[in-house]
Amino acid sequence: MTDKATKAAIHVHNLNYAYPDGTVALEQVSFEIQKGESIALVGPNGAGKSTLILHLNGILHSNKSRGAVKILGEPIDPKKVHKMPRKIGIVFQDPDDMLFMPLLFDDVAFGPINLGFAKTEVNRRVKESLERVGLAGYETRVSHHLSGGEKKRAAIATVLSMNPEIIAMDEPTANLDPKSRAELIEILKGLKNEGKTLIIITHDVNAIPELAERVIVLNKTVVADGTTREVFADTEMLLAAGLEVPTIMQFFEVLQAFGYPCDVLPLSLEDAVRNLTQTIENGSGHVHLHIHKHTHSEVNSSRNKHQHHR
Amino acid sequence: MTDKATKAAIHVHNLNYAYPDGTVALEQVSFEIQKGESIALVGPNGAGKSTLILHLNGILHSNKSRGAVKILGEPIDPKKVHKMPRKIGIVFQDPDDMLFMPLLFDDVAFGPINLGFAKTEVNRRVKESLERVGLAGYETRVSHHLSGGEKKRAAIATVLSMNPEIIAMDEPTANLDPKSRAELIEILKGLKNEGKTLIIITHDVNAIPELAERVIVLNKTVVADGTTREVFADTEMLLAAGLEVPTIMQFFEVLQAFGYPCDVLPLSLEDAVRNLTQTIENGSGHVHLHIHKHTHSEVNSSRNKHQHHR
Amino acid sequence: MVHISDGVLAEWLWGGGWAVTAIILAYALSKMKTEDVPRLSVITAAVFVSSLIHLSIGPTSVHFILNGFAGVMLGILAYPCIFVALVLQCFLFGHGGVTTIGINTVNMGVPALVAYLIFRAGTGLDIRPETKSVASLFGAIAGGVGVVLALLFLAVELITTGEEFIETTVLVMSTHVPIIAVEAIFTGVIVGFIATVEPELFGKK
Amino acid sequence: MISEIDRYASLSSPIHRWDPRFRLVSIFTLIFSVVLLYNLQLVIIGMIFAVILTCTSKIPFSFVLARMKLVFIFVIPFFIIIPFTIIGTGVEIASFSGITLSYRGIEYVLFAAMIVLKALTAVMLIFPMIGTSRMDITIKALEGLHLPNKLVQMFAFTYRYIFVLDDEFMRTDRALAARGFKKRGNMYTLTTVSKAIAMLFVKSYERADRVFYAMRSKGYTGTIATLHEFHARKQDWVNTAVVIGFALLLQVAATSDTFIATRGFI
Ligand SMILES: Nc1ncnc2c1ncn2[C@@H]1O[C@H](COP(=O)(O)OP(=O)(O)OP(=O)(O)O)[C@@H](O)[C@H]1O
Ligand SMILES: Nc1ncnc2c1ncn2[C@@H]1O[C@H](COP(=O)(O)OP(=O)(O)OP(=O)(O)O)[C@@H](O)[C@H]1O
Ligand SMILES: [Mg+2]
Ligand SMILES: [Mg+2]
Repeated sequence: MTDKATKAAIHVHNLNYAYPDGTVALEQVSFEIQKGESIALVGPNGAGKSTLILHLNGILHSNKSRGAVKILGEPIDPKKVHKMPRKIGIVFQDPDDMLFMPLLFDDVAFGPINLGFAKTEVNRRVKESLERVGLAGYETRVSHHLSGGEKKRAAIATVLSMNPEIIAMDEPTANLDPKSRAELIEILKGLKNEGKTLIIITHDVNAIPELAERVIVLNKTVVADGTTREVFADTEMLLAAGLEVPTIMQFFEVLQAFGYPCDVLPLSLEDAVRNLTQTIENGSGHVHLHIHKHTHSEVNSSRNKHQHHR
Repeated sequence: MTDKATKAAIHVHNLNYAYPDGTVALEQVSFEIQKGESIALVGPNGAGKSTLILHLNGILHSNKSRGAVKILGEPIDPKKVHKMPRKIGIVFQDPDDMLFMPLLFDDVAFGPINLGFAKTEVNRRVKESLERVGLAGYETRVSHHLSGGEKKRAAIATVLSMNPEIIAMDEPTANLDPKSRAELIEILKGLKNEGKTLIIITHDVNAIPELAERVIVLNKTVVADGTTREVFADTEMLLAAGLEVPTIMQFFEVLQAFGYPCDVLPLSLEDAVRNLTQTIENGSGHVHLHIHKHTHSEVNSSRNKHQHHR
Repeated sequence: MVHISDGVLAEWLWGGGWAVTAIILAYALSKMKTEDVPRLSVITAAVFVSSLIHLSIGPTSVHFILNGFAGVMLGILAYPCIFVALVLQCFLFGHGGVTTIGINTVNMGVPALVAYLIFRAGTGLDIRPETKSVASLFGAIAGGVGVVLALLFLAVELITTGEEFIETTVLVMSTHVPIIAVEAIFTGVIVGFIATVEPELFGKK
Repeated sequence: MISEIDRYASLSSPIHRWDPRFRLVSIFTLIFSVVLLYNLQLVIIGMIFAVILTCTSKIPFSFVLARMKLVFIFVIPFFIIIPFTIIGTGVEIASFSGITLSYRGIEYVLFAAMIVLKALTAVMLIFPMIGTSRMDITIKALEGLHLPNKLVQMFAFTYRYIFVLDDEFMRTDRALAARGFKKRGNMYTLTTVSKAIAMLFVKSYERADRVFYAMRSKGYTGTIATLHEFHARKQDWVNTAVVIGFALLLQVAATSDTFIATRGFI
């Protein structure tokens, strides 16, 4: 037990993968994720993010990948993919791919049934998972007819019902309206607080600070790996990888140029409000913004360094 | 000519639509868009946004919709959908639906050929449109081998090649990485500056201020319609419609509570930088942020009013 | 495998196959509206893709044939779909033969039409979530009949070609017995599914 | 993954340069001619010509053989079964529980060989026929040959959407596996896979609607017009004359007494 507890949730070492048509998707990918961590996996379109998470339960594999991925200390056996859902659950990008049963109940029950649970346990899990994502009472709805946001949550429920230790999600907030997005972020935060290990692929940089304490930047290989703050501090690398810094962080850089005293830039809006309150409180209730002789050039260079224009 | 010039680009009056299965998608929708305007069409998942733009060239229609939509002053004749592309081009949400020909060239040439242009003109338009979206030289690529971001831009090129006066786009930035998103926004800005009338469906509230000067909020019917600033000022309505205010605007509301003098809240980051510079310059090089006795309650109420939590 | 390769059958058989196919195809195409083209193509692609799925049952591996299902969903328009699917299967994978495309289309397509008639007679095409079980039942019958008839056609053709094919015919028939059951169950499930989820699809012809 | 027949369409060879309309008609005729032969020697001559055509097209033989492997699986039972009989007479080789298996003789072996060779030749000829231009050009050539427009459009769209749906199904397949599903030979597997395919169909219908909408909004009126034009040159006629001439020659030879037909054994 103590032994297992010390093992990494996910251990990837020198993972390579090329699609059958020759497209190289992953090159020498290595990283380790500890239990209970929540990680954002970011990178440009075509960086291999989706390809990578399909390796985490052995759905994708190749000769070159043998032994390259260990989940909870054990190397993946591609012949035992069907045994993996207890350990790791994957939420695909397009919920339509995950909802293939006539009724939502069947979809959410599908995993537990495959894992061999008794009927009462299956029912319990379905009920609990649907409640978890705010879809209690939707059991007899036709999955296909749910709205975009509901489908997304339903897809998560189909994974929660298997109660895996690790959950990997491919762009969970894509195509959602702001309300559904906010609700989804709450669901993810809840999972994080429960101690699940989370890997979240996302293009939504403004959501990252709320969700993940660590960011892995992938662009065929791992280009950066560190705390959210560390990664967002490296603007040059981010720009090269087609990424961006959260809006609020960019704005506070500008504020600094106006003399706002701030060592650690806030990453999210909530962070910013806290930072502002504290800075002003520490400044005995006052803070001075002013234009000094470098202000304009500092503002310009700060703005320029974040620009993506061709 | 002068007569036509005074006519609205799009005129929708009391449009109703229910899908054959009985789902009511649109109810008494009315609005008018002038030539050269750029409009963001927002609303929660399932609000009927996609349904609405399919009415703008007569693809979707019903008995109840007869005469409800006028494009450039003329009512739509559902029998003449094929004549519409000169007037209005629609970019669908899923680029796979728009790229149905074997080669990218054929897809981009499809519209102009149908419109009856000569071969040299078709070639010229294809070349120009592909350049426009940064895909010059992609003519002989096979659509199903393009990346997500490339497909999205290709879909736009297939519409640009018809050179319509009005362009409607369904979530053009969804699923794009930040760099591609920034590039796409530049493309859209270019179209706007060229004087095209634009309707952009989006869930990406932070992109709206850059793209649109007017916002229409749809939730089966038109819930709000006004300048971007007006619409974003009505937080209550937005919250009820599952929407959100841009991050920067939310943050400046907090700044106000700390005594930042600002009548018009900035909507985008660039806006904010300008606002800050000017305010400080007007304040003779200084601005004071401080905690007054209402600061904390103002900050709290400002934060709360934007919260979506269930 | 219900496809016949080149060089097996007597030429009057595969020649006749082309003739029959040309006639039915011409008729079906005249019934087909241009706006049906995208839908029929996507369905054809779906039939094509699903027939690539193999299930291992005991020692043999079977794959879906789906001619009965195509008939149930498309009626007479199933014929051009099956034709297009067979041509592409032949050209993309080398399944079946080139000269036998005509007769292979007859073998799959005519049973598809019979399957449709059975399904229509049984359900009156009144498909709603409430009538799901009736639809399923007749879907299963139609699916089974689609394969049985296709096999029967094949057997008759092989045996009329020459006595030396009797053993081959017996072998082909016996390996296909599980497919009849699989196809019947499959068509039943899928028809029931569509009746629950999107019953109006049955009316789209 | 669906492999692509036109992977080597970008090579350059006399066959690649041949106008696809002429190429289709010529090689199609040749296939029919070979299949109509009932003499082993002539079939072998036909096969040699097919090999020459394939080599001329520069399509790697490994690629061709990989496809022909599949054909073998289909036709090899004939080769194994036809020479033996359990009903007719012949040299008895085995007898168990009342069933006697007999060997029919060398004629039957040759007959089976002829069938297998014809099938293989036909499939081999598919490569120079359509593997030498991109699939879309081939489909356009069908239009140039005045096939019904609706049919040509069906080929074009079906071909495009095979890849989209194959991708879609692959994703569903992965989603099944990711939730602990393993294909076995049982009823549960069958019904589950059936439901997954049913979903593929339902989604396909919706996609079809959207594609049609997209086409309509790009001015589609029922015919797909493309810019591609074919221009026949002298060389195209020469190639055609050679291949069709050879096909006819085979038929003429078949009527001569030198090549005796073996049309089965009744
Ligand atoms: N089935 C496939 N066959 C061949 N190449 C593929 C396949 N799937 C993906 N690729 C290619 O592999 C690379 C990595 O793709 P992947 O989907 O993992 O990227 P991603 O990081 O998830 O991108 P996105 O942000 O757009 O989802 C891309 O170049 C892509 O085109
Ligand atoms: N083909 C259809 N048949 C029946 N109902 C449909 C169909 N297409 C859409 N609907 C329903 O009509 C309503 C409006 O759908 P629409 O796609 O226009 O919403 P939307 O505003 O574009 O949403 P999203 O932001 O998720 O794209 C929804 O309730 C949807 O479920
Ligand atoms: Mg991805
Ligand atoms: Mg929509």
